[in-house]
Amino acid sequence: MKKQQYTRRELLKGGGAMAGALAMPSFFVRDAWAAEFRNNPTKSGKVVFGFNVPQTGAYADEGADELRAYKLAIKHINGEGDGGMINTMKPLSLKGNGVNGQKVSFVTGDTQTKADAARASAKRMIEKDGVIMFSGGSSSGVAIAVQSLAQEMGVVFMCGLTHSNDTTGKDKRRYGFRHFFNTHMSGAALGPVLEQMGNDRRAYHLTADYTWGWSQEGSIKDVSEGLGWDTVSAVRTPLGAGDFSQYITPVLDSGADVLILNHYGKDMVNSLTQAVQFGLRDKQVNGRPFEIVVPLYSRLMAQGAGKNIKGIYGTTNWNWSLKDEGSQAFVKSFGQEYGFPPSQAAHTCYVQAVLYANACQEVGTFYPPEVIKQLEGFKFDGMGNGPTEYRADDHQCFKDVLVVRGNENPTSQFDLLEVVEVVPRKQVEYKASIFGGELGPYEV
Amino acid sequence: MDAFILQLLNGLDKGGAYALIALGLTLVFGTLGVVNFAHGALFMLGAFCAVTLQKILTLSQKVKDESITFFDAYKEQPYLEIWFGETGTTIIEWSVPLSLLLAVPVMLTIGLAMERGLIQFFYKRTHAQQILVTFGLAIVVQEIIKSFYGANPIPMPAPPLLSGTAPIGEFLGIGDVVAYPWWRLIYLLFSFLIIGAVFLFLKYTTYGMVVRAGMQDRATVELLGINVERRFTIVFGIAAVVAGLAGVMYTPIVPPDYHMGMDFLVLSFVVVVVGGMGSLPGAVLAGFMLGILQSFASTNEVKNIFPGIDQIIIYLVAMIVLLTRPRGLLGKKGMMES
Amino acid sequence: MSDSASIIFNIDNVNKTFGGLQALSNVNLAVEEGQTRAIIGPNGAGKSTLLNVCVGRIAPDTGVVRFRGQSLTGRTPHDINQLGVARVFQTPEIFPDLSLLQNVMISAFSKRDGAFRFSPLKALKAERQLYEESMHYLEDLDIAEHAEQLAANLSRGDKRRLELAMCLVQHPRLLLLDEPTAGMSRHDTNRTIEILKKIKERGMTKIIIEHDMHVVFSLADRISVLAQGAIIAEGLPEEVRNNEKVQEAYLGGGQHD
Amino acid sequence: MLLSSRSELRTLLIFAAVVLMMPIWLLPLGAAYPDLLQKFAIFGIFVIGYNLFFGLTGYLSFGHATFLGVGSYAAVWCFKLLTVNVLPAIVFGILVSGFFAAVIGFICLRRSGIYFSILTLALAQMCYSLAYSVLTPITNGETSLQMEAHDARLLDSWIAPHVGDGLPITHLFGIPMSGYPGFYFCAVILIISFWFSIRIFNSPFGLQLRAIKSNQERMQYSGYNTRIYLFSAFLISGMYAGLAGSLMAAIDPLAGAERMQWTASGEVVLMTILGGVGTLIGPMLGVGVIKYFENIFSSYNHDALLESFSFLPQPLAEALTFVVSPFVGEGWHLTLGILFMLVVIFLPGGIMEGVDRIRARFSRHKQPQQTEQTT
Repeated sequence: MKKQQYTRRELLKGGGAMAGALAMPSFFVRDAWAAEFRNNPTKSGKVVFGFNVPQTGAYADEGADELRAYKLAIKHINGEGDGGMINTMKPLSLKGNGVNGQKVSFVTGDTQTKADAARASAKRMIEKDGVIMFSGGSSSGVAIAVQSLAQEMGVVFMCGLTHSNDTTGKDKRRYGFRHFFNTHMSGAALGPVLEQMGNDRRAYHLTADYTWGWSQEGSIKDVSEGLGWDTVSAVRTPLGAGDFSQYITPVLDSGADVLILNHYGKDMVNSLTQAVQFGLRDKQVNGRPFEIVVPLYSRLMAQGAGKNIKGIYGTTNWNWSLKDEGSQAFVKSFGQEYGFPPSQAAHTCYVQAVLYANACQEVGTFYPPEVIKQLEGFKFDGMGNGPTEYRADDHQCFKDVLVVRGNENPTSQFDLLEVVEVVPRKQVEYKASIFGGELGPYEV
Repeated sequence: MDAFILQLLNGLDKGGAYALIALGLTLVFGTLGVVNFAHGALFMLGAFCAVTLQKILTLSQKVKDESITFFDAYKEQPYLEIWFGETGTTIIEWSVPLSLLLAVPVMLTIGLAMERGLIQFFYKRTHAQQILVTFGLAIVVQEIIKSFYGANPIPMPAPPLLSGTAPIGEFLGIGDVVAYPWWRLIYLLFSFLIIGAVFLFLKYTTYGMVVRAGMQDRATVELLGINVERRFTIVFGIAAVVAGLAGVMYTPIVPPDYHMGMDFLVLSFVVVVVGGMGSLPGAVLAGFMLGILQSFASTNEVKNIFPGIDQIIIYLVAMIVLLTRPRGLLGKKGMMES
Repeated sequence: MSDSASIIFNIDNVNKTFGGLQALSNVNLAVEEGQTRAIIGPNGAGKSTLLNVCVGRIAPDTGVVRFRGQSLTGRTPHDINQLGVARVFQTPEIFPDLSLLQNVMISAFSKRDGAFRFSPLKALKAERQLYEESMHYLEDLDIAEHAEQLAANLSRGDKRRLELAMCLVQHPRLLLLDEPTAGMSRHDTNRTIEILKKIKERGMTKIIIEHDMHVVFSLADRISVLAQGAIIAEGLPEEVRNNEKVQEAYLGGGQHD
Repeated sequence: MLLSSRSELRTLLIFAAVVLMMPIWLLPLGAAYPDLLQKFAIFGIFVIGYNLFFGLTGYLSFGHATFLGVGSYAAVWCFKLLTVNVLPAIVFGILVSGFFAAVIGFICLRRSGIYFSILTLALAQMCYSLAYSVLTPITNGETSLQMEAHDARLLDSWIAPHVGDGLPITHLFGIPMSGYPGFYFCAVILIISFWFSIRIFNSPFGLQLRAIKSNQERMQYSGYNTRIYLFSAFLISGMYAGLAGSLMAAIDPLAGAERMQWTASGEVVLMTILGGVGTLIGPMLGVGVIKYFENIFSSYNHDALLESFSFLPQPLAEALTFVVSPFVGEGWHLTLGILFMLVVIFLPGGIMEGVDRIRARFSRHKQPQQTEQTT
């Protein structure tokens, strides 16, 4: 019983032998194990990216937007269309003829925003469709589950929308990379805005009762209590409660003057709508206006909550109204293709696909350890968030974070959020060691 | 004291919503004996009646935002506002209450069509088959709505006149803390009205009496030469209307999306069964009981003692009720026990 | 009254009310081993209630039901059956989704294995002895040719005979029959009488509730007459036949019908 | 009907052949890759167990996914604490879910009919809610329970410490449980599970369970303590679910709370009814259809469709793609919903009824022939 010493590679071979021993027709084995690394495009003759997004369930619209961005990215990588952010990205290795001389194709799958379904879909892409990289997702639970699969299978995963610290903290993986920001950075970015509200505020948290919610609550508490705020109460609310009124009524009686809604997606839409319905936005407490803060904004939420978001602060990874060259190029090609502006989810997914392709082109191979080493510590600009770095220690991207506010006077149906402040990267950076976790090996 | 009043009000408010959703289900499930997994879909369709009306009323003239060149961005002004000014604005603002008028005929048609087209063939089938067919129907309806309106929630504001809060504390002279949204109070009142109307209909009209008799002993009523089947069709239609109206009124509370029916499905079955199969008063009682208990279980004071109690309270109560009262709160013997 | 040593089943002072209605009032009954006791009475006299009390389906308000000296009060139906009491119901209670043979075998299993036996790996077809015994009873009751058919497809009369077979295969010490020939043709009724007579020869105790006087007088050793929840007469068939109270009760009952 | 043991053996052999050959005959359907094959086998085990309870006794449990989830959690904890060999984990998973089944069964079987269903649903939802939030220290909540590099793995570290900085992988005495070996392992267990279910179907115990479904009261008056029978069946099917859950963890060491949600319980109900309640093979057909839809239908996007119709002339291919695309990809739910309705309307007995009808039609022309189609 000395099986623990097996490395993955040996086991893969063993698996091949095992399959052979069971009289498997050889063609099953060849693709999976004969290659030097899984799904080697040079051997299979095709470069396939897998886009694993929610297509059913509450985040289906967000998933659809991510998919649009991916399709656009593939076009641009292959040299079709107007090139989008490939024209603005610096440094750039891509030549507009695919990656390493091969055109890129893609497959899609449905995560259903469930860990099991997302892993099943990712496995299908890896085992059946032979993807060399996969990307996507709309929640941290899914991202973390799928990221560990990426490590096990030795296929790079470029995270889509995931905001929990754990993705690049406790649960970080060598084969996973996150462009999106996290709760810690949201908290840090909101600091100045909270400070403007005064330094003797009393905050009341409503927190989604799962890992992301707790992590968001903790990050905001760190900042607000650092400002001298008092945390009146932090109440955990169940996922998908629908009606949050039973958690909002106690706020009225608590003496708090700031409500922080650590909710995402549909929960956010509902709790914000209901908080406004209970008159909290127009309330005066201790002679000051009651404030509601939504640490993480998304377009899905802004649309769903309608007029209720007016004047409400939060953070976002990116917004289409940014005027820098990269953002403009992206909004232009996305807008011309689909007739409306991209969401932040679309932006992050587009960037992730391009970044991966660029890294492969730079090192001239798809061999994951080489590609990973290229991405680690990669510094780039012209992708919409100013100078950006993929930190080697935890695979977290560091870039400017946007503080936004629900627009009081929108000029169009898309003009939902106004950028209040671009918080510079320095202010949101932190030491990788504070969240622990281990990246794991390059070779698996 | 303030906190207590607020939670009690909230519990009643939630209870009203639960009772109203369970009411339609108990007509179909508790009395016709059809396990209707598409009941949530009816609730959702009601809400989307409101969405549709809002979309129609806010058909807009689009003024292009010239500053944006990559795609067409518009500032929208509804035609109603352009044509009728203030009056038009008011009509748009009142679109949710107006949708009630639309929802009645639409939901009645849907309910009747569903019963005649599908459900009537399943009265004698097993519960398993009823579940499969109605669940399939619910998915199909959901997906159709999704393909029209997307998966995102759609904001449906209450009329401005009714969207503030009622200063109940001031009415009672106990300070200004206790305030409750007008719309939620209206919802509570509305649920009382609907529940009352259904009760009166079943209790005091001959039509209702025949239906009740038919539920208890169909064969005998049929022997009297009464067409029970047609009455059951009507009951189904009423259930659909009740579910639909509940859906319309719920839109300002929770912005509707295509999945909202599924979210309520389990809860509504629990309410009906806890109330006792075949008992309308039972369903209403269970709705209010669960609403109030859930509201109080969600307060910090309780949660600090029993962490997570708010997430399981409904199921915990359901379990205790069913174990201590074999047929729910007010259930009748022999209903759906085999 | 006979010697108490041979009394196998007795009902002592049983009362039962349903929402103010006195269904059984102070009923006393004692049945000797091997005896066939008929209980007759007009509709609504409480006959079925009495039978339900006997098998534990209904708990009496007061009084005791004893079988071989053991109180049946508070015992579950399966427990009472395991003591040796089997019952044929007024509306046939069979397993409609199973074949006739399976219906009978199920009863046979319970006789052999008790109230619970976990035998998931044993093949049914390996139970030769039970199979043959069950077939034997199906043959006895003239329904063997349907042995592989679903019980649901039987005529009402055949269902009753199936139920009887299910009870007989258990060799009960006491058999309770609730109108065993209701709905049967004259020919089938006679056949059933024959079968029941044959059982009698084997010494099985029976309590029969019956409307059909032909059946009652063919089978009964003693007859008890129930009217309005009370026993109004008891005795040998001829005694009961000539009892004025009985005639009055029947005539009275008849008028109300 | 009493099956002779020869036909039992034949059924089993055909079943085994069909299951083991899945990598070949599912190839043209695009479903022959390890993960989906593993899922077919594992959910096959799950529904076999579910069908043993629901199919035989008629008690509709709406909480069976709890046992699946509990089995997974138990197995992953076994990997974390003891060893990454899957055998102890599977045993542990079965035992723990058996314990849960015993407790839940004891409570819920006090009621029957719809009251039983709602009780199981209530208990299952409580387990799910708690696992997702309050019990996060045990379940790791939203982000799923996974193995970690610094796990104790007492038995492993005692015998032979893990070297390298990667995570160890689950194995059966050195055979890794990912990929095809994992599938064959699950397939063998599926075949054993199927054999056990045939035996139960054809045993006195199985007959007694069916009799309870048919007429529980008669069972009681015939001297049976029906509640113990129901309890045993519930326990067995809970342990089957635990087996399936621990196998899920064995091939993919991760356990999430979503596995326990009511929708997951609903899925197994739907699979069983769709395939054919109370039939031996039917529920597994249900698994095949639903899992195939979930994994393959959902993967067809516009381009993939166009490619698969590429053998047709271009305009025709485009027209066909236009017609078909609402029903695949993000529309796979719609197709599934339509399928549910069509099957139950036209084949009340589920897919199995359709198979039987076809078989009956063929056998009119020629000698009856065992043409079991399984997944």
